[in-house]
Amino acid sequence: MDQFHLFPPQASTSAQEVDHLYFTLILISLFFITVVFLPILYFCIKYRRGSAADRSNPLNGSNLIEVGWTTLPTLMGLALFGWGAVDYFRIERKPANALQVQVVGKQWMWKVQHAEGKQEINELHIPVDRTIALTLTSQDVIHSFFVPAFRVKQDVVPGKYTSEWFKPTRPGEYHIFCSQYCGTQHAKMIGRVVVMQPEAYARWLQTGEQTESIVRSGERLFYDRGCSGCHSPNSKFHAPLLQGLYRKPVPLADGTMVTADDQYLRDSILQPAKQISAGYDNIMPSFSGHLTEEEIMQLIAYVKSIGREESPDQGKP
Amino acid sequence: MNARVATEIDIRTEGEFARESYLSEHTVRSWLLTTDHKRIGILYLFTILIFFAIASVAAAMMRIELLHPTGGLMTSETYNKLFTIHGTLMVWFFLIPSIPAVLGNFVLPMMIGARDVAFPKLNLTSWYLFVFGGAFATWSLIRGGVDTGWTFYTPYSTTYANSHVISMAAGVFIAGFSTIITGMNFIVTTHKMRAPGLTWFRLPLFVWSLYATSLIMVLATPVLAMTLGLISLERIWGVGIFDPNLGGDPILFQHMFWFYSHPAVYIMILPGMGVVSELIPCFSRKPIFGYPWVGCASMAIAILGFLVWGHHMFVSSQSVYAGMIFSVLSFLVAVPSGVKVFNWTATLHKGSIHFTTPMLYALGFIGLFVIGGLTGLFLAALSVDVHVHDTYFIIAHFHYIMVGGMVTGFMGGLHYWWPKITGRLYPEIWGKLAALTTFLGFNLTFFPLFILGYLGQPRRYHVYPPEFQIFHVLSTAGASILGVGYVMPLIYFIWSAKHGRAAGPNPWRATGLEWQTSSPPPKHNFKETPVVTGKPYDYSAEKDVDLDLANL
Amino acid sequence: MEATASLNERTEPTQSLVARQFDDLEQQRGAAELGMWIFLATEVLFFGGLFLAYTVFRSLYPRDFAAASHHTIVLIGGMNTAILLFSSTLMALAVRAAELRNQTTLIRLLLATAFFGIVFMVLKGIEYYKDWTDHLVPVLNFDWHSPNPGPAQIFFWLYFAMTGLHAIHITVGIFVMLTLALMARTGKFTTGNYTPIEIAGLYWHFVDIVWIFLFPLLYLAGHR
Amino acid sequence: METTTHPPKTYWKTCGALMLLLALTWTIGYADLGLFNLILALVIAITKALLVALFFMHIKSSSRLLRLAATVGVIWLLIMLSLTLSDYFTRGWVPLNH
Repeated sequence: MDQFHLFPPQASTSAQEVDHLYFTLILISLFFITVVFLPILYFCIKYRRGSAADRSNPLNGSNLIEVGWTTLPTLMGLALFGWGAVDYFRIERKPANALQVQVVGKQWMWKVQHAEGKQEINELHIPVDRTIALTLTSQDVIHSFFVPAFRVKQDVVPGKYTSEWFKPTRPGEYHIFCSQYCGTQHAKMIGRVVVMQPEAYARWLQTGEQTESIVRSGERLFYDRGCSGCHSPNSKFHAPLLQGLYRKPVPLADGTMVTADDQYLRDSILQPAKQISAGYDNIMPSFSGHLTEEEIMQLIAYVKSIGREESPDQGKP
Repeated sequence: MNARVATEIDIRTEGEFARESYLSEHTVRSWLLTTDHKRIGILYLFTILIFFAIASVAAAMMRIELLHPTGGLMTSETYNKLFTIHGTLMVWFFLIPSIPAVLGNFVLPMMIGARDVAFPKLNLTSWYLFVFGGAFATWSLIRGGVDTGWTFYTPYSTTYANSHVISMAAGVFIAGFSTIITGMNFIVTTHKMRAPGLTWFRLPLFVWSLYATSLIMVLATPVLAMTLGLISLERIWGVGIFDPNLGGDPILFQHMFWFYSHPAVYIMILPGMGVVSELIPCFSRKPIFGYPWVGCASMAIAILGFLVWGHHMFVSSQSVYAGMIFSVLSFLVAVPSGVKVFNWTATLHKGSIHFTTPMLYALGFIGLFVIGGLTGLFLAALSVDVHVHDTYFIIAHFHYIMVGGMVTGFMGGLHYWWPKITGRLYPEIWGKLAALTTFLGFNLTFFPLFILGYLGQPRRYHVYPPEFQIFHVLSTAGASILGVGYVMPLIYFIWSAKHGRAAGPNPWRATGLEWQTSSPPPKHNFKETPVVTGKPYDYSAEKDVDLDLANL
Repeated sequence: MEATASLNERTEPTQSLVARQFDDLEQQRGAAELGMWIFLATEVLFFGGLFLAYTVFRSLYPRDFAAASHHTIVLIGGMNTAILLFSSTLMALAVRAAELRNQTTLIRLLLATAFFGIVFMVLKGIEYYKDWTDHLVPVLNFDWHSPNPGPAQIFFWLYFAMTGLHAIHITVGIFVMLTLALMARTGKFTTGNYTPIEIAGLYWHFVDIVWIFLFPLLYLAGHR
Repeated sequence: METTTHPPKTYWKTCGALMLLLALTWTIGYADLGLFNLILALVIAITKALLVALFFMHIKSSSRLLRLAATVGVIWLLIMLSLTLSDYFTRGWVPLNH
């Protein structure tokens, strides 16, 4: 019982937004509690059995009153919905220029890899005042990456990429919880976010054994696992070239279009038959089971890096 | 309700009551083969109490474990099994059958002046299915328990869980059919068997709420059955419809599960609202304010309740736009609940309020339900839900609705109809004491959890950061008081069933048809089918009656 | 509802057919009919879970579903549709025969309905056997010549789940028809209370309707 | 409750219409009409189901209550399908936050 708090620390930009709505909701609740509990209390005292209160001409209903107390809460609800929805939309949209961090959840730990290649487990070191974007996936069951101090939470679903972003505003250490029940040691799937001053963060990146960047690892895999054998200009197989592909629309064999986002790239590696690019044959083998989630993320980071030279955050070793 | 009953029932002697009462036969056979809705209600009462007891013990053990941040009393596996037992048994084997199958079965046919439900044999079948399902659930506990949580989320439940998921799912599956049969029976009974003159807008509001509940039971439960069936087959064969490695989709499970389970929480509150709508007018000696609005609000809740399930999935990777649709509908479903609360409050105005035990429970219901309902708005608001989803805030919210609402409503209803069920009065002073204890204990147990949830404490954690401890300690303290509040009625009810004062046909001087027959009622409820000529809750003739409860 | 009659006041000859909780035959029949329709609504949602899964996966994997559907046997599926539609017609006539208190016709039509149900099941069995020899049964012997067999396996899983659940309903229906035919020999349904025949008919028609949707969704999805 | 006897002619006509529709849907199944394959197949299936419900199950001459009971399950199925699909079809619509 060392630190007693009624509210969690407010350590990100969205924390403020969420708290504003939260406090407004508390005020609205207090309002409704007042308009319900005070009359109940008053009536209970005044009209208790045997009291001398005037009970003549009681009202047994009034459509005007009913319409009133139906409409008012409805309007209030719609306003609250709008407020919550606007904030939610901001929380759910991926930021374009952010520090990318890859997170893989598994029973029962968080495996984190920074763009620079540095890996950590159950810890996330990040600089203050920078937008951080997490790409999350799970190796087994559904987890949920929850940082109360940032007021953000996102389920981490096997088989797909979800994303979560935040912009920390205060250096310090905060809890990471897994909030989606994931099995026996669910309660132990916890960690900490360490928000650091930019200089401290830069120093931290240099500590420990030096690793290659995520893009570099991906590039190595691209050649080692034979991807380059087909996906290169001078290959004897007819396979799509990946340069400049990321975030571009791709026409598919069945006439539809998809955007080449992370999920598309992932599916193309693991379930190549699902979406065949127009003009190509269904010849690519599935790499399902042959790559770890981390390796897939590295490969995608590489494909992204050759797809978006203009982005300053990507591909910097 | 103004009902003329041809036979003078009040002049019969005690002995005559006993002879023709539905309780007069005593053989085991007469109970196990009964098709009398009143006896089936009592069979249900005993059965759900057993499950309530098991699930409560699980809750108590969890609360003790949570006294200390590092636990230490049990392994994480045991804890996970305990919250699964608590959740599954409380939801499917206590809350869902509580008011509908016990009180509903007992009073619904009497309230509409019928001799029985439309399908008495099916009614008995539903109880046997319930027991059979309960046996499966218990069997999975004896063999070592289930650790998936009551939500059975995939792919944990289908691929990774190392426990007896299938027998538990089978138990819930079977119990689901008992729910469907009950719902079907109530709908047909309400449509086809009302006494002459008893039009829809003369029905007691409890009947309205049971009708709305039955609608949910009938339309939602089959989807749960199919979902659980798919989970079980998935566990056996691993075809992969919920397994992303095989092309399946775990989110599809969540849609199917919540399509049932969100409406199901209205199964767990609507009947409670119905009971309160009976109690408030009776003990204010005044017709309910805005009768048609309260009745239609039940239907609105039942229908809108089907359109909001996605608010359990705001952070599940569901589409943002779908999230918005579900959010706005969730705000709308709060409105009819609010309308009910306002009407109950307005009913008190210029009433003559008797603070009997049922009335204390009814007032407690309003208080706790208002808090539970308002915190529901926090969860409907998208951005706030992202933060509080899967934390203790949710735990606190739904316990305010389900325990503060439904269990309080159940206790209120049980006290109210106890004289009708047994023909005896319970000791009023003890009743009031228990009601107050429950109310205080409940708030102490669950209010701190709102704060704890906003601080970020995730649910289903048996160990937690030390700064959360104070709230857990408060909660455990409250739970022990709450426990006392539930044990007291158990004792005095049992005592009063034998030694309580004879109640007479209508101790509350209430207007419902169920009070127009003797207590306990005769086998076929009424000597002669009553004819209804007026509006419900017409207390004008009995406005100044003094129920003289101090002597009871 | 002008039901004021008390228990002992019943005098009409049909009273022995009325259960104690009802006032008259009319009320009893109305209750049974409504109850059956509500039961059918629950059936719609019970099957609905599978239809939802089918819709979602078909929208996720349209190509795989079309390819997989190509391996179903349309001839059997289509013949079975015709058989069920025809047996439904016979069932409707059976209800009419009961209404007209025509005992012999009723028994014949019930038996004919059951007979076509059995034919349906036999054809279904042949089809399942063919599916087995073609290695289309998920888990047990599924063999799909594609690097990514998951979606096709899901299709066949749903195919077996949906047709299997439907077949269970047909089987129940056959037993119901046979039982009713047996009971009809005592003249039970031709003395005025033909409600059991009527609600059994509703059941049989419902099972028919389910198949009406299964046929295009499972068999015709890939045959262009 | 109605107790009118339905003439067998209605039943045989319905049966004929059903068989015709079956032949139609079967034929269309082999033509390549793109998305219209699915749409037509469903339209025909719904028509057939309606015929069975209206004439064999006597919904045409039933009380309002029974008609309501007959439609409510279908309406609820449509609720389940449409709201679930509203999730699946709108995923990935969210633009980047610049």
